[in-house]
Amino acid sequence: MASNHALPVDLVYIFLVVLSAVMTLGIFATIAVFGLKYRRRHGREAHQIEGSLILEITWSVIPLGIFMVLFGWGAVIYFHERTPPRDSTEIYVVGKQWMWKIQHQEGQREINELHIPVDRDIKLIMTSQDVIHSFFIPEFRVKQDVIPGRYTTLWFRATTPGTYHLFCAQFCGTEHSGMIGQVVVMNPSDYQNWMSGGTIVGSLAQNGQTLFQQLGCSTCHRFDVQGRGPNLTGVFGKPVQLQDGRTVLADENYVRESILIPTAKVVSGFQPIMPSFQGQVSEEQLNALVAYVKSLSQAPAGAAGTPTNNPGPAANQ
Amino acid sequence: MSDSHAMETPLAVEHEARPELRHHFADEQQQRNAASLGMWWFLGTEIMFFGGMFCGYLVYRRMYFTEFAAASRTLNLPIGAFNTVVLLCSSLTVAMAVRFAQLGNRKMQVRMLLLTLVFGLAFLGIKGKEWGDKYKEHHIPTFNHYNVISGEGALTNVKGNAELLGLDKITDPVKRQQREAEIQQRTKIFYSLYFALTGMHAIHMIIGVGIFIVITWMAHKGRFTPEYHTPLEIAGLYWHFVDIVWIYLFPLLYLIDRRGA
Amino acid sequence: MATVAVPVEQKNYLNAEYGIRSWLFTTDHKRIALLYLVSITAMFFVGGFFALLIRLELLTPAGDLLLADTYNKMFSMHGQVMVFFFLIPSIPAVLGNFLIPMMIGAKDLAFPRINLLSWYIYIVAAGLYLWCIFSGGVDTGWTFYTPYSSLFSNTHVIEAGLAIFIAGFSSILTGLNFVVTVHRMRAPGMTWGRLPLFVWSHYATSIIMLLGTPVIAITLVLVVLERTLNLGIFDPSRGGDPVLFQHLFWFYSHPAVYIMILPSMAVVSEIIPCFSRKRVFGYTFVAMSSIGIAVIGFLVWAHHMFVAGISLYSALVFSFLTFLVAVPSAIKVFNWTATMYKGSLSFSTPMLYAIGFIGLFTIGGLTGVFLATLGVDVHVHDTYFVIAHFHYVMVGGAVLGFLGGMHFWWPKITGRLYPEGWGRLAAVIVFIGFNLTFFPQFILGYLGMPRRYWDYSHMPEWQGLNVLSTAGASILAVGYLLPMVYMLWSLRYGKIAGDNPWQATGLEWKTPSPPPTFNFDETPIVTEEAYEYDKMPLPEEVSLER
Amino acid sequence: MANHSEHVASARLYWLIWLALIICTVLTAYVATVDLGKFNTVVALGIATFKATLVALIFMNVKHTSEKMTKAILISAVAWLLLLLFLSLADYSSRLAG
Ligand code: HEA
Ligand code: HEA
Ligand code: HEC
Ligand code: CUA
Ligand SMILES: [Cu+2]
Repeated sequence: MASNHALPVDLVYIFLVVLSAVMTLGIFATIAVFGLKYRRRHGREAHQIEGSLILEITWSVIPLGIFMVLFGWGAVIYFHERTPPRDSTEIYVVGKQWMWKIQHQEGQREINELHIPVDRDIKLIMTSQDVIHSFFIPEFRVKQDVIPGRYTTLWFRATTPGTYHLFCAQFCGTEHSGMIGQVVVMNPSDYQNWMSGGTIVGSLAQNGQTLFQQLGCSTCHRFDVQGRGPNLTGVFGKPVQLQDGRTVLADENYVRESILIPTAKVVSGFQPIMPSFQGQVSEEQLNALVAYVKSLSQAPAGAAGTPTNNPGPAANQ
Repeated sequence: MSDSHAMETPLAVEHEARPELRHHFADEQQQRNAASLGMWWFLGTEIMFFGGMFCGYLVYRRMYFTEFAAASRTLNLPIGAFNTVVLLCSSLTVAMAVRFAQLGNRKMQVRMLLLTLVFGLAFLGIKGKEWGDKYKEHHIPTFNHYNVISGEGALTNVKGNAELLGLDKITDPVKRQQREAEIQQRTKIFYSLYFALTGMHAIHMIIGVGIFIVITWMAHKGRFTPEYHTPLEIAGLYWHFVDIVWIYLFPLLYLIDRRGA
Repeated sequence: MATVAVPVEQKNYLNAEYGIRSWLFTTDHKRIALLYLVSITAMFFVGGFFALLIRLELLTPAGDLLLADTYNKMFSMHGQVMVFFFLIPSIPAVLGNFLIPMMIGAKDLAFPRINLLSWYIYIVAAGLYLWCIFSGGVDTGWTFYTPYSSLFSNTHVIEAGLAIFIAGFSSILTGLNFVVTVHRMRAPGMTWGRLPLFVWSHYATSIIMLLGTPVIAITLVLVVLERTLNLGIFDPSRGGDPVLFQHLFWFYSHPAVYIMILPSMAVVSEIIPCFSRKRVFGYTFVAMSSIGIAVIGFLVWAHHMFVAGISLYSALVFSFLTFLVAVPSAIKVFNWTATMYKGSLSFSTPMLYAIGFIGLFTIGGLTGVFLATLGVDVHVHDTYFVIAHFHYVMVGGAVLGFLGGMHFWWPKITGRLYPEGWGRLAAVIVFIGFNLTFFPQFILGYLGMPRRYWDYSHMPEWQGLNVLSTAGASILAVGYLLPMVYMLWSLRYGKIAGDNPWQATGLEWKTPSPPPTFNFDETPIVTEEAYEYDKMPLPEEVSLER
Repeated sequence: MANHSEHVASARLYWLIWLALIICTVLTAYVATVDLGKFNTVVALGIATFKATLVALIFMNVKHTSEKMTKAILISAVAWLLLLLFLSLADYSSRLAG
């Protein structure tokens, strides 16, 4: 059971499965028995029966009773799911085509990853920048649509450390099925480390990210659509449409060239205003930048085991 | 269902004397009842058709009452009320036309129908003028020049609106700008619904006028008798229904809050 | 006509007139039914083609067969075609159109010309939709959720929306015709208590069509206006609420699922007594449960929105009401089963479909109960669990009912019998293929596979179940193509059916097969209750040859 | 088959109804300018409903029609509309946070 909601939901579920199995098999069996017993053989005559009020009442009232039990049971769980405890840790979530941007109270930001401590009540405060998305963690048995123009909330308490899938469950356009990520549930000490940046220092992409801020790249390349430069998330590894009609693949060289000779290949829909960084960055730094740009595209692909950990500059919302 | 009116031939030979009776009906009573029942069910459908929009309207009116009220005040009340009267007159003439058909008075029937057409067209003309005014006031959300903050169509041009919207109390220019942006957006919802509702109503009116042109022509040809005037009757039901829709639209759109006007 | 010597070949609605014009300008409800049959079958194959592409794409975890955008269009158009252009008109416009006047002893529907008009409206709508498909398609999902559909999608939402808007009018006019016909055109002695359950069910369906359809029509118009004229009604950037769209959409679309299932229940309520040689157990309850479903069905729409951001209390109320609507369905299932008790059962093709219907609808309905249970729905909403649920009710339920009905009345419609052996084989293939396709999806859903996913390469463990599903879909395709083939074949080579091959009750069986243009030479006078099978002789045992 | 059951209303009645409708229109426009607090909306809708009822009952002949179905249809359609309005508005008024 990965979260506090999982057990209650699974219990009703199991009850429902058993109930349905009994009902379905019961009906199948009845039909089968009738089929064998009352087969038309040797011109067998049917035995007319009009109906029976008592039976009708029985088979309306009993299902109704079962349904009321189910209603109550489900309602209690739902009520619990929708009333977050008062002192939960609040985390902000912004959905956007096609990524999840997460902002922790302490200032950490992540994309498509959510790091949380085990055994603490977490309340997500969610909104969307564009269309409706839905924040779905199957193992936690929780889901909530994320709606532009207002906040919706979701709460849970993770009970087992580990890495869990995070999906977008509401259809939101082309990359709907790519709007996925992971929820990392950590022991309190690991979580402390993570919070203080312990686990992320030193990674190349991480350095690149720092550079990205220091060199001012982030002033133009923002993680929304308002920047003067293109949003670099998801650019790497995909074809890029250029101003002059050509399409090129955004590989390492392309990124490198973009930084050193920006005017060589101008992205369609943008002005060639990006300054050249030729001579201002060392090779090492370039590598870091490229790794960082690369990581921006790998984040969604961060399958279990390859933590990319890029609390990228997210969500100015 | 009444009598078991057996037919000797499957084809409508015996009906030739009564061309309006369609072959598959047993008699005229059955046919007439079927037609009016059909029209009533259709009107039931129409209620739900407008109902969808009413639902949206009520939701937003509740949500953004002040903005809706302020925008409502920019609608031309005297003209709106006058138009309501025009439409009510047309309902009277339709009812009268049916009555004259029942009495077998062809001349008055046609006159009443012509009057109905005049009122119907007058309504549409006046509505058109109102829409034109909205265009001049830059109140149509479709166009980029949409503006309810400044210029000819500023909401504050209407007495009491500044207080209603709370603009009079905001001194901080930044805050004021924010509030204005909010008003600009929310009133767009009002006007969107205004045009959707009145537009859909106008389309119904236009269809109604089309139907009544045919009906008038039929009346002129003497097609309707005291025994048989079903087309006129069911066209009348439609017309009255469209009238009723307006009876609700008028207070909902024009009279949200006219206190102290 | 009775006095004239019987001509060599009896005149019937099929050979009364010839030529394409005699079909395109016909006002005969039976011919219009056939026009509908051809058109919805075509649309079914269009939708089925998309389904096959969906299943092929999901064979492997990676998105390798189609582009993401193409996949999104595939399921959107699959859903829209299947729901609006196949299933909603399927049984009502074909079997309902053909049978209702005959069952109540009328010469035609109340408004034959409106009936033809509704077919033309359908054709215009379907044409527009096909045009939408060929000009690039639409990718909003069948649900058109705003603001994606109104502001973000750059596909042909307007055409699709208008096509469905227009198709709505076809549906409204059909419903209108049925209601008025049932009220006004019944033969003498055909009281409400004697109406066949088929008619009762269609009456309930028609009420939903009349009072529900206009709401989705206007809602889609509002979306189109938002796209074209920039009117902002659901636009969150103007303070609009996109969830309002969902309210209005489901106000129709939930009752619409009963538009799809009630006619199938209608068919099953005819088949079961016939092949059990028994009166329907609890006639009144079965009849009234149809009305109950139609009315309560309008009160439950927001169960599609439990996690969409509606208020907590609304969710509770709607969940409660949803459970209520399951009761009348339960009543039906139990009564059908009880009808078989002490009957004289034979398992001809229609009966196989009817029994398949009961089984699969029960599974589909019971999983609907899972979804109505709030805590569970939060988890399985928008996963393959929902996909499996509604395919069980719509394909396992509604489509099986349609196939069963087509077989049952095929002799009446065409005057010829379909080959019984092939019929039973196809029914079994459909049953197996269906379960193989959709049962694994329940498991996938509970494991968390979201619907509308083009690519699940991060969850490769889901592949096994998806492969099963795709395999099942191919079997299912065979199961659908078979009846197509042998029914066409039977048009020419099938055995002559005779007026009443099943020895069924009901006025439609009292007229020749195929029926004459005006159904009855003389308006029948009804003196019996429906389903007086004790008064009917047993039919000849159908041989399995051919 | 002649249509004896059909009700022919008197012309005077029609004129009276018309007059009532006009008066109501003027009244509703006037009342809107008076401050009744919350009741402005109630009054406006009340008058509208009264007018609609008049049109339906007299002009559309619902009052005298021999056809029982007419009333049933009208009532069910209005009931359905109220159901749509009530259940969806109930969602909005019970949402806790905007
Ligand atoms: C023919 C179509 C059809 C039918 C008949 C039904 C029938 C039912 N449906 Fe289904 N449903 C759909 C088509 C249909 N549905 C579709 C298309 C969707 C998804 C739309 C989308 O999102 O794209 C959907 C989605 C859907 C949801 C939303 C899921 C989600 O998105 O999260 C819910 C939730 O409550 C639901 C519930 C039900 C219920 C309670 C019934 C009931 O009417 C079922 C009643 C029947 C039975 C219960 C079985 C018989 C009874 C017995 C044998 C009695 C014994 C039982 C007991 C004692 C328990 N359905
Ligand atoms: C009446 C309704 C209906 C019917 C009959 C079907 C039938 C089928 N559906 Fe349907 N389905 C829906 C209604 C229906 N569906 C809806 C509403 C959705 C939701 C859409 C959305 O999310 O918006 C959906 C979604 C949906 C999905 C989920 C897609 C996703 O979320 O990503 C899947 C996946 O397996 C699927 C599969 C199938 C299959 C295998 C069949 C099979 O039963 C079909 C079998 C039929 C055939 C295989 C046809 C045979 C024909 C040929 C072989 C000829 C080939 C064609 C040519 C030569 C032109 N459907
Ligand atoms: C003055 C604003 C500005 C700054 C500062 C800037 N860029 Fe850019 N960048 C742009 C614009 C505009 C484009 C698109 C036009 C073009 O291709 O030249 C672009 C394009 C790019 C691309 C190609 C993007 C694509 O979508 O294919 C990359 C990679 C890139 N920049 C990286 C960087 C890096 C790394 C830095 C910092 C070291 C940086 N940029 C600083 C404005 C800027
Ligand atoms: Cu975001 Cu799907
Ligand atoms: Cu539903």
